[in-house]
Amino acid sequence: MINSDLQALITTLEMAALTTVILLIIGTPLAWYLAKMTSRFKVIIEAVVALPLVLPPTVLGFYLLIAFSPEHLPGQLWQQTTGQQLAFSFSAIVIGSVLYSLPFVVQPLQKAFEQLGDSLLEAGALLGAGPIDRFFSIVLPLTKASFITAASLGFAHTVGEFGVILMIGGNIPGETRVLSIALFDHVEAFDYARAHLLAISLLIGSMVLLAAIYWLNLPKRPQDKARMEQKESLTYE
Amino acid sequence: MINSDLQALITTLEMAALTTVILLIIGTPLAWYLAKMTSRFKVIIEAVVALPLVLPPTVLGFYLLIAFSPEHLPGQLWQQTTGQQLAFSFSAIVIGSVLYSLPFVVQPLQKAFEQLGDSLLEAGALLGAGPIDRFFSIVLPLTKASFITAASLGFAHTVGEFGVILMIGGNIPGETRVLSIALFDHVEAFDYARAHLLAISLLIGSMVLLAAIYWLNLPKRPQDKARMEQKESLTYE
Amino acid sequence: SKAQQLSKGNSKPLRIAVAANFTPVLKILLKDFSKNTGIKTQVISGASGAMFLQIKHGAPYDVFLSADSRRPKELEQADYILKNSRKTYARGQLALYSSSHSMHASEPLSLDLLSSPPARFAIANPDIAPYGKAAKEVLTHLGLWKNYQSRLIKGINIGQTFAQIRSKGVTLGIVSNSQLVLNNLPGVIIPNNYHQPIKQQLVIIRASKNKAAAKKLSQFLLSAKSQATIVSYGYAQTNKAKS
Amino acid sequence: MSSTLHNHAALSEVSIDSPSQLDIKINVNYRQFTLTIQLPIPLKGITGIFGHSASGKSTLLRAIAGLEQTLEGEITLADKKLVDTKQGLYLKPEQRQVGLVFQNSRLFDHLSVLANLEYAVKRCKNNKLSLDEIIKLTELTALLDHRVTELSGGQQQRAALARAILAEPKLLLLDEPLSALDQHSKAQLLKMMLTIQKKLNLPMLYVSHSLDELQQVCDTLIVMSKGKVIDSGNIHQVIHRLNSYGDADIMHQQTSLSLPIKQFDNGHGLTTLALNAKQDIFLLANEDFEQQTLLRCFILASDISISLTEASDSSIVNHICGTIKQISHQRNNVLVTVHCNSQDFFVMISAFSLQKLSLTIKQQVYLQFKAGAVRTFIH
Amino acid sequence: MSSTLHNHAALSEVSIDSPSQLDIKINVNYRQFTLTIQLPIPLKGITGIFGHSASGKSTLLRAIAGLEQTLEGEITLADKKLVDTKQGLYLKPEQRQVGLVFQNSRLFDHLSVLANLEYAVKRCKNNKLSLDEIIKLTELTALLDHRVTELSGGQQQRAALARAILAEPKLLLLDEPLSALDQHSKAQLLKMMLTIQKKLNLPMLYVSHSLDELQQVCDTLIVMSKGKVIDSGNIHQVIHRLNSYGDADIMHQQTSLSLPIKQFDNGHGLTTLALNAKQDIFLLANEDFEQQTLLRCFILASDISISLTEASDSSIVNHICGTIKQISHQRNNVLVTVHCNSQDFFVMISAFSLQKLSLTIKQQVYLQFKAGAVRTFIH
Ligand SMILES: Nc1ncnc2c1ncn2[C@@H]1O[C@H](COP(=O)(O)OP(=O)(O)OP(=O)(O)O)[C@@H](O)[C@H]1O
Ligand SMILES: Nc1ncnc2c1ncn2[C@@H]1O[C@H](COP(=O)(O)OP(=O)(O)OP(=O)(O)O)[C@@H](O)[C@H]1O
Ligand SMILES: [Mg+2]
Ligand SMILES: [Mg+2]
Repeated sequence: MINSDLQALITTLEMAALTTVILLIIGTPLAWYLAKMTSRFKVIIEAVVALPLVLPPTVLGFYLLIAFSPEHLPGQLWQQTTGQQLAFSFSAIVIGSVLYSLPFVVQPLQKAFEQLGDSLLEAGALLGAGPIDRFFSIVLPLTKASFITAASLGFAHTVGEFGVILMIGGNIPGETRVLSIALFDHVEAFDYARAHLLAISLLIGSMVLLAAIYWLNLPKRPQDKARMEQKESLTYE
Repeated sequence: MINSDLQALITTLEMAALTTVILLIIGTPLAWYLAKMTSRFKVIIEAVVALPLVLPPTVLGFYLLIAFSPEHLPGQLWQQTTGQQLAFSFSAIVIGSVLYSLPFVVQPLQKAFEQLGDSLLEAGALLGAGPIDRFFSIVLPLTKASFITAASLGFAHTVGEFGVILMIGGNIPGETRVLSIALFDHVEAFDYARAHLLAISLLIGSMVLLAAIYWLNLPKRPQDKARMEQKESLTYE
Repeated sequence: SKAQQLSKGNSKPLRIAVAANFTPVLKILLKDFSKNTGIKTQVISGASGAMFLQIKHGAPYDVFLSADSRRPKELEQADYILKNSRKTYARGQLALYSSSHSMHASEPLSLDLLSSPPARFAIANPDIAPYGKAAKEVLTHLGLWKNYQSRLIKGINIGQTFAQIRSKGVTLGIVSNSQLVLNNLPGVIIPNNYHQPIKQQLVIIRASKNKAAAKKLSQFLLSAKSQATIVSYGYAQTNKAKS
Repeated sequence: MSSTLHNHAALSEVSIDSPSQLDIKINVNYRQFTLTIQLPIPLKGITGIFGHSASGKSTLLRAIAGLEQTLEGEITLADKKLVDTKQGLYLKPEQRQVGLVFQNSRLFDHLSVLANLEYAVKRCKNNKLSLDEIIKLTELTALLDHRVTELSGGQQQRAALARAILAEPKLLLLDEPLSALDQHSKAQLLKMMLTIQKKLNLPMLYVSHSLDELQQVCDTLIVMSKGKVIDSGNIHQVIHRLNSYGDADIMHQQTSLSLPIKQFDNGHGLTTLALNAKQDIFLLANEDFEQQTLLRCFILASDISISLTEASDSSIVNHICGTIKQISHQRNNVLVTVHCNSQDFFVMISAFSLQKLSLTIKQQVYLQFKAGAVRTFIH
Repeated sequence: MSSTLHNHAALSEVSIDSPSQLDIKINVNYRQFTLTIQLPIPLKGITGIFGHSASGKSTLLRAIAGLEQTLEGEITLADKKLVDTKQGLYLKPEQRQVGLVFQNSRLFDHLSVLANLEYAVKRCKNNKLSLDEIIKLTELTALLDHRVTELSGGQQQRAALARAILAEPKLLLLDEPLSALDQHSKAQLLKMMLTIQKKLNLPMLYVSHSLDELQQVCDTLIVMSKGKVIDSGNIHQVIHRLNSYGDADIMHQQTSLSLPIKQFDNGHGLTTLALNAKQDIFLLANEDFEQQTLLRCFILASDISISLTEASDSSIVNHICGTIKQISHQRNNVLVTVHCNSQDFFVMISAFSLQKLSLTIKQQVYLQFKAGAVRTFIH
């Protein structure tokens, strides 16, 4: 039994990690594009990206399930390409999570890019740095904190996701049964002791993980700290 | 029948609006504090704020339900103060939503505040602006986009919220029955026609709302636009 | 004072918490009930498990129609219900449902299909849903459980299982017969003796301020006419014997 | 205007122990730099701060403004304690009524030029200045609805200066506020600063790398080096002491003077200044002089030549008689200090000329310099 | 070094139609400002850009660098088209190999000083310069591991300059790169820029408000006003034309010269420059002159006096004979142009002296100026 929770944990971590990586890969250029574009389509794209927020996850899951089934185009294409059924597979819950968590990654990054301003990018370009180079040497370090926020929001939201994954994943142990579902099952099955235990482990685990992430993001050099403390006393009452 | 969906819509809007207002009121100082503090407790507070992300909503709802019931301290205090039971009330779903959506408001604001830098705040202080004044005259306009992001993430996430509200609200029409639950009910009741209709209305409504919000946030003056287009062509490939 | 209670009941509708799978049938029945008694009702549909928890934490429901008998029993033991109010109002009937099988297919759908297990097979979660538990018993009875165990798509409740099959993400599974009847879909009824009966029980909540109306509803649902309606919507015959 | 200048010159001489002063006793420590200042600064007129790059000028201003929280010590502004770290007193910048024009202008990006100025006006308590007038003086009229990111470097500095002045602080700190401006705009704005200084009786601390600028507007000069004050006091005296440091790299050696105007126009387009009872100095008349009684001017040491007799057929109009007080060799140059009644003049000649004229101490000589060599930068 | 100066001076004279030039034909339109430039700029040595604040200097540099996308027209850099809006050609800034030192330094906040410099080195293709050497020349050694926010204004400018040079572009644009520096650092860095200019054969466009600076390092000067080029060409010629605009506000009128060194030390600490076959000019010797054959210097018009006879008992060492070519009145001043063989000298005297000496055109006079009046700012 405890074994099955462990399996769910592993599935969860795999799913969340993969989802986060995909989210960053997709979300970064999307956020950049949204931050820099000014056409009137911008608002429409922004709204579409934000949509998963508004739909209840089970409903989103229902529509995704329809789309993923072999009867419909996305599911069909997947099956033709990979030879595997998409619905109720590990891939399905990853894709579902990506769609569901996309706004959590795109929006913080977009705002960070918007706030960044041009002057340092111009300076970089004049030192011969092309757009990709500028991204990694200037944008990324300057918006590191927002990337960490985006990644941790995306990761955490995926770990906590339940409705979508349950609908399109089908609770298959070792493949699509994740921690949040296991936890729900324990509660529903009156197994409160295990539910509490799992919830507390999840809480502590996540806290440690989040704290570690945020700690990594703290300034490191002592004088940085001194400066930040200065800052604080000026700007915070 | 359609009437009941309308009622759910009204409840949803009331809840989401109230929640968003409360989130901004609580979230702004919290985000400011987190952005400016450097003590090692920072990471712990950050992790606590981020926790609602990690717990599956139904599980969070389960624990909130226990806390809000008249048998436990928070519920007891509430009942003593207001004379009303907390669990299954409109107040309960607002409180639940606030807790659940807090990270979506705090994190974007915090990053925006961190990226803001000190130099303009120093300039403001030397023109005689106190901390509150500086906040409204400098910080707020410069981070307006992030406030809009925070508010729309908070609002949308509250509209889409399901698990927590279902658990602590109890799906009582006119009081705690919100759109997401109504939609779920339609799916559960095999009333797919109505589910689709409601989902599509929700989608279109949210898109219009989100688009309106983002549109408000676009630069207005023509020369701003010109500058931004310039920007784009430099920085975006 | 009874009249007073009644009139009070009229101003505040009777709140009925009902397991989602029974909601459509209940709504049909309630039309008659309200016409006959003038009692206004409010239907709150949801998962039995969640409602059970909510009742334990003070949910303002008057009647609870569970999808199982276990939760009503627990509520009874914990003294949350009106004494002797626990009644079986319906018995679940399982059916094999295939969403890929056309209604006009030459070969009719039959339980024989089960002997060659498909890659994926949907049932409700046996650990938490009564229909799931019964579905597991059916497979065990047929000696197929071991074969199926690794192929199962487990829904959170029978509603989700039905949705999963209907969306054709998975094409075969065991659902509630009433779902097929309500949606006018073909399926194969699974004999009731393949599993323990799925007793769906109702209870009247002790904290209810509307007990008189609640009792009336209980009586109404257990009446022969209502029971016949329930059966016509795909539930099994109730033995005259009480739970 | 003349009276202002007069007052300042007069007051700055006695202000060292007047009560209205800025008292600084502070320490600021950075990794590789320590600022240690113990100095009373008179709150009269404009006080210049001069020094090499990285000598700590900006750090000093930031400390006074309340932006250096790491400092230790005391700062008292006109009897009001701003900081006393021993007693745990630390006034916030917004409570100090100290204005600061930063080295980089720090305008608010999100506001137009006008809104930037109004930001200051709204938070100003007395409003003695008229917004329109300052806008006109800083030549910002055409730019009011521009975003600040659209301004040229010089325009940004003018807007920042206008904004700081409009806040009407009790003390205005200026960190190279005119570095991005051309000669002409610089002169205009310095004039404006003098007018406003007088109008509001607003003391200013003015950091600049240009001694010319400082000489023209400051009453007191503070010279900093490596985080310390190495000289301070009356501007003319400090400049004359700087002459002898022999470091021609940091400044042009010069004679710095404030002299009463005796006659605005001698009929030949020259203004006459009274050097002393017997001797006059002539310079090119400028209509701005008309309203003044005292003129601040300087004569570069390299602009003065020494002659043993009084030449008559040259275009040179100033011929002053004096005795050599000191001769100091600096590379191939010689700095000769010539005493004319009570005033020292500094003359830079080549070692070659020294030899040729065989000048010695106590010898009587004629100083010659052109009317154009008596420089005023702003009037 | 001497040969550099010599070459530049020589080449800049003929470079107008040499193929290696920067060809600019552009229009940039803002709401209240239009930049219209049609100009070939020789890619030799350092070209100065001089003009009032807001005359469009920064806009021109930004256009060349590729940061003004709203521009129309063509820019060709040494036969390579950078922009041709008619043909839809627009090279990105990073493809132009053009460096720019911004008016505000724009260092990368997230990197240390060293990492800022390395940023440029990593992206540089030829690496002819040694990082260590540039660090030493810009005196950044002690600051390498500082964050750029900890630097003083002058330190930031030095770091920005070092970074831009280390990128070794094909053309370096400098927008008031030394405005926050003191006299001494300024001279040091200008010297460095000349050395590097020669070493890399790297042409530079140099924007400054200080004509002194420009006179010392530029071969060609461009004068801008209100978005247009109002004069351009050989630096000495442009400066002499500027003298006659009569706008003493923008500059000190002066005679600008590049003269061969005849004798480094005449035995009396004076260096002799050959003005022409018959006449010499003396100035104070400086050890830096020793390595040079040609010296760039200027003499302020106010530093020269006119005498009808050659004085002998004065400390003044330069006495040049010439004839008056032009007399122009400017307020109470008179600008007298005196022709001495092939060289014009500009002399500012008072109207009073003009009258007293009753000077007329074609009259023969003696110009007198001190050795110290022959100014070199960097050597
Ligand atoms: N926050 C800081 N941390 C470390 N060192 C600092 C910090 N701020 C300033 N310094 C150092 O203190 C010294 C003085 O700096 P300051 O800015 O006061 O110089 P400045 O006199 O204004 O020079 P400039 O004329 O170049 O602006 C410099 O060496 C600088 O590197
Ligand atoms: N993006 C812009 N939008 C509108 N006007 C602009 C913009 N950029 C510059 N200008 C205007 O163009 C003119 C020239 O600006 P520019 O920065 O080129 O001047 P400059 O010669 O560099 O001046 P300074 O010496 O003060 O830096 C100014 O009047 C400025 O307000
Ligand atoms: Mg400074
Ligand atoms: Mg400029």
